[in-house]
Amino acid sequence: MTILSADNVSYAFPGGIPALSNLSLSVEKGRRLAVLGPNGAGKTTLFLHLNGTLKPNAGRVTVAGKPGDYTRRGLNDWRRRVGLVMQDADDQLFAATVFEDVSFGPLNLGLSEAEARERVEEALAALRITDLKDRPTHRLSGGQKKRVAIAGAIAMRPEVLLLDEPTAGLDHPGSAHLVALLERLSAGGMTLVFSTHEVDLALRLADEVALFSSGSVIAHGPAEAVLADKDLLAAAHLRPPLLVEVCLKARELGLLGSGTPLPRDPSQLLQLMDRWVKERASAS
Amino acid sequence: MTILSADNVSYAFPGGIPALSNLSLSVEKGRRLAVLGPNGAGKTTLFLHLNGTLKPNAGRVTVAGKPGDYTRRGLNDWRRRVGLVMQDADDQLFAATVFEDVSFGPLNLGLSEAEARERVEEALAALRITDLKDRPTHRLSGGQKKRVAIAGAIAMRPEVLLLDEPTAGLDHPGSAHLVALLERLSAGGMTLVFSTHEVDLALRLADEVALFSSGSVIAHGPAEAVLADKDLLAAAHLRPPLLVEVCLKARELGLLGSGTPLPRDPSQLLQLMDRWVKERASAS
Amino acid sequence: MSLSSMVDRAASLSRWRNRPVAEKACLGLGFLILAVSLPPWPGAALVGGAMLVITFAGARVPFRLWATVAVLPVGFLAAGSVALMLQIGPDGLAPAPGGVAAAGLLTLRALAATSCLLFLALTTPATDLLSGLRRLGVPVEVVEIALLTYRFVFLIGDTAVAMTHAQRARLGHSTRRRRLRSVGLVIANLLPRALDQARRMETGLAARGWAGDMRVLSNTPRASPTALLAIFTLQVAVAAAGAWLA
Amino acid sequence: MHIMEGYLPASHCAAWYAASAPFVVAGALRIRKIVRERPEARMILAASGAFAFVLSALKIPSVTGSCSHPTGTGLGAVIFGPSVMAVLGVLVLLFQALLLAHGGLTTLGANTFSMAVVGPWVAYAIWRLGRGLGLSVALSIFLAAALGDLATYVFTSVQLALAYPDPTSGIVGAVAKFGGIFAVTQIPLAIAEGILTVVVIDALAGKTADADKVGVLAGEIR
Repeated sequence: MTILSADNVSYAFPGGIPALSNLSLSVEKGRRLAVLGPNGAGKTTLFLHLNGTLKPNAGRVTVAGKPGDYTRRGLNDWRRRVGLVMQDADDQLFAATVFEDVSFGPLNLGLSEAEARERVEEALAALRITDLKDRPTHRLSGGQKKRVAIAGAIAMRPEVLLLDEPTAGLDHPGSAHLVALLERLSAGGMTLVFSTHEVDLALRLADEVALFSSGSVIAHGPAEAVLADKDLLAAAHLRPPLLVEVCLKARELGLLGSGTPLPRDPSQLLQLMDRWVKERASAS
Repeated sequence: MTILSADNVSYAFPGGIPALSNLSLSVEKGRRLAVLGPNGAGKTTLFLHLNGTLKPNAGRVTVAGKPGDYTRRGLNDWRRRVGLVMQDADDQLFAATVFEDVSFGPLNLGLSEAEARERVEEALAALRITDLKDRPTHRLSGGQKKRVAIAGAIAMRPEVLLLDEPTAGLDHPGSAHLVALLERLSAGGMTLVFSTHEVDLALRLADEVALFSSGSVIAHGPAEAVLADKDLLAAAHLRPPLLVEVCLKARELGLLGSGTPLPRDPSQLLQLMDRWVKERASAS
Repeated sequence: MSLSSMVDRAASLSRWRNRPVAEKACLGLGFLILAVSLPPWPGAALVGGAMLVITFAGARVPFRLWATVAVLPVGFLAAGSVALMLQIGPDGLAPAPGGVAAAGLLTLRALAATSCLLFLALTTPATDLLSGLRRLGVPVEVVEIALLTYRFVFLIGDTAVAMTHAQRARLGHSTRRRRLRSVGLVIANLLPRALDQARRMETGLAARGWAGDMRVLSNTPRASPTALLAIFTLQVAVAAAGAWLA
Repeated sequence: MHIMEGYLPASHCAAWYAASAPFVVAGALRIRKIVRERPEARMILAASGAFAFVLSALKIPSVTGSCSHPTGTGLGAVIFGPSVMAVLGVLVLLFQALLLAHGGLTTLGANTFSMAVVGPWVAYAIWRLGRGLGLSVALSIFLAAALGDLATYVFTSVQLALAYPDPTSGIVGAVAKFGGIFAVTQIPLAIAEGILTVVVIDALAGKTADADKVGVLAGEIR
């Protein structure tokens, strides 16, 4: 089922600077879609369309098959279903403590204090940051802030979570932590759409990849197919992930059968290498 | 020749939060040193010590063998020799246009207008951004801002350039551009010290790597040796670069002789893979 | 993108961007002074006409852009004119005798003056004008603070926009009460961010040898005496015509 | 609401420039002194000016449902003090004229007097008075911001009335007319700004461990 889609959306900023041009993209329920492209290609602008913050100049956005409703009620419903986590966590933490901050969305939904409290506890538990709940937001590390920002979105129980550059600025432990978290959310049924310029992240986490270049989606398909297509990636000013490059080379050299699925993370590649050697040894 | 060194430096922020503890590090002229560690380990604080902005609570910093001089004159001289490019270019660009901004450093050196103008032209040419010179600084892309910030530092003709997380926030074309630029500067004799949490960048660009963990340098040596030491990297909350992992695995499997230098970038790895297959074919 | 960055962008992309600031300032400010000091009819009308020709035929400012920016002052004008057309007499509010004419003349002068302001705003980046203040004897410290303020406006403005988007995403603007509270939270979060930004800028500039002066090399061309003379002549002609025809 | 470009006759423009000059010059001298002592204060003042500009560009809903922009005079006066606020206020008004066509250059003097002098001083006086009388911080802030905002608009009406007196009832009648158009509609907005400022100060206090954040911030500038 298509839960969110943009149909031939065009948008220019006031003053006529084009940002999106005739963009189409659809998201199926329960999938993990990476929107992959260089900086400045319009990924953030797309996300602001997908939650109704910006309204297209032409084309339309649909939510669960219905055209987006830009009335106040419509937007409330829209944003309850589609959560957004922005790139810079500092831009979305407002309250003094973690607990207060996460309660911002639930209280805005008009929930009672008891219900809101329950939502907050649940979101903090899902992100495994219950121990941070009384901490002042400005004393958190970058990775912690990111998790609090996600908790703030999750506490509204959205069906789709949009994440703009979720690993930007995070170091290795921070992003590994985040990836594991997003995998858990996805396993719980959440639809994930995230933007990134990191091909490795897309390979690691996405089922589907939409390639974004100067305001349009130039390709959309299964992650393995899109990320293995050098020409397509080059058109979006990207290069294939090293993992994929190594495997493509291995295929070319006959080390790897062409049907074998591509590895998603380094440890899978290392296991594959063991197999190459074993298979060759038994073959010779 | 040691151009810059920190000897047993300790520093705590006002309020007593420790940042550096008994840190020692030395930089040889003409080298490219990566200071590698997770976020929040104190890399930025170290850099602010290396250019005299912060003064150690204990220990000392030396410049070209002499103890750092924190008088006004001493600091002027220090900063003329040691340039700093901060992580966020927006923290360093203040003037209305690129040309004006780059001229700030040279004029602070007390150069005449004609000399300063020459320095600016030279720095813009070195960074290949002469065409940006009349552009307003706040209308540049992230990658362009970074280059202007570097031009502003280069225009002072420093002997050492410190770069804090130079590729943070840049996408693939942006960081490829930057790496090429830093290689050119290094070829011209500039000593480079850069901090990063990206092991791939360190592998790609550094001669030497200093591993940084909770305010101290826990290892410092040739890039190939440090980046191939899984245990050391794990102690600094990092994982080996994929390139290195693949090669170590290849050594373990006998695909690669233990004396072969590690590849520095993906294309070198792919060439190596060709060789494995050829060598094995000729061996069998 | 807000109106402020739209005007700023238009100014930096203007065809007259690289014209000497002194020329543009003499043109815009000179006519502005004429607009308020000449009798509105026909003086201000002549000034407005001359300014519009220079704006559209000379500097080729796009009309749509000009009109978008002009909407705000026109709103003020409409409200203000109502007051002139009414009078408070013994019987309360009544149409003022000659009120329509008075409002008409005022409208003429205000529009002429606004066209001068828009000419400057849409052809000359604010930083160029601010740098020019130095030559007029404004203390260096104040000009520098003004230039830095301009730089920070865009950084802090972007942050405010991002924060507002984040709040909308969490329904922070769903009722008036929540909206007022949300705006308050944005402001409260913006101030420490702004001060932080200031501290980081200070470190960044110190690393570039900043010792208290903020000198930079200017790359803008000097005004040509011929152009200045031509501008002056035109203004004298308009002033003479305005005074003579009145 | 700022008085638009060209709305005042030349003599009034000059008079208001002259009237605001002492306040602005005093503020500028003070800033000069601060900057001489601590060059880095420039950055903080500039960031504060930018903050004031951005703040005045935000839209707030009023009690009646219409929308307007906060003046920020109350908040600015309490945080930065009225004398520094005079200079920051001129900068904000200058940028508003050049970037938004909001206000104008000939009317800069008049707008400075109402928005960067009268508003902040009224707000500051009420804030000090309120604290002196032992009112709570929240109530003092509310009154300072709401009345500072309202004072700005009443004064703007006076400025307009002086330029365009009513043909029959003179200046007093004109004040009533312009006040009816610009100041009365401002009452709900002034209340909204008062509430907003309380929210801001409250949230600012929660942002640090220091009990008296207002004092801390003031220390940055003064």
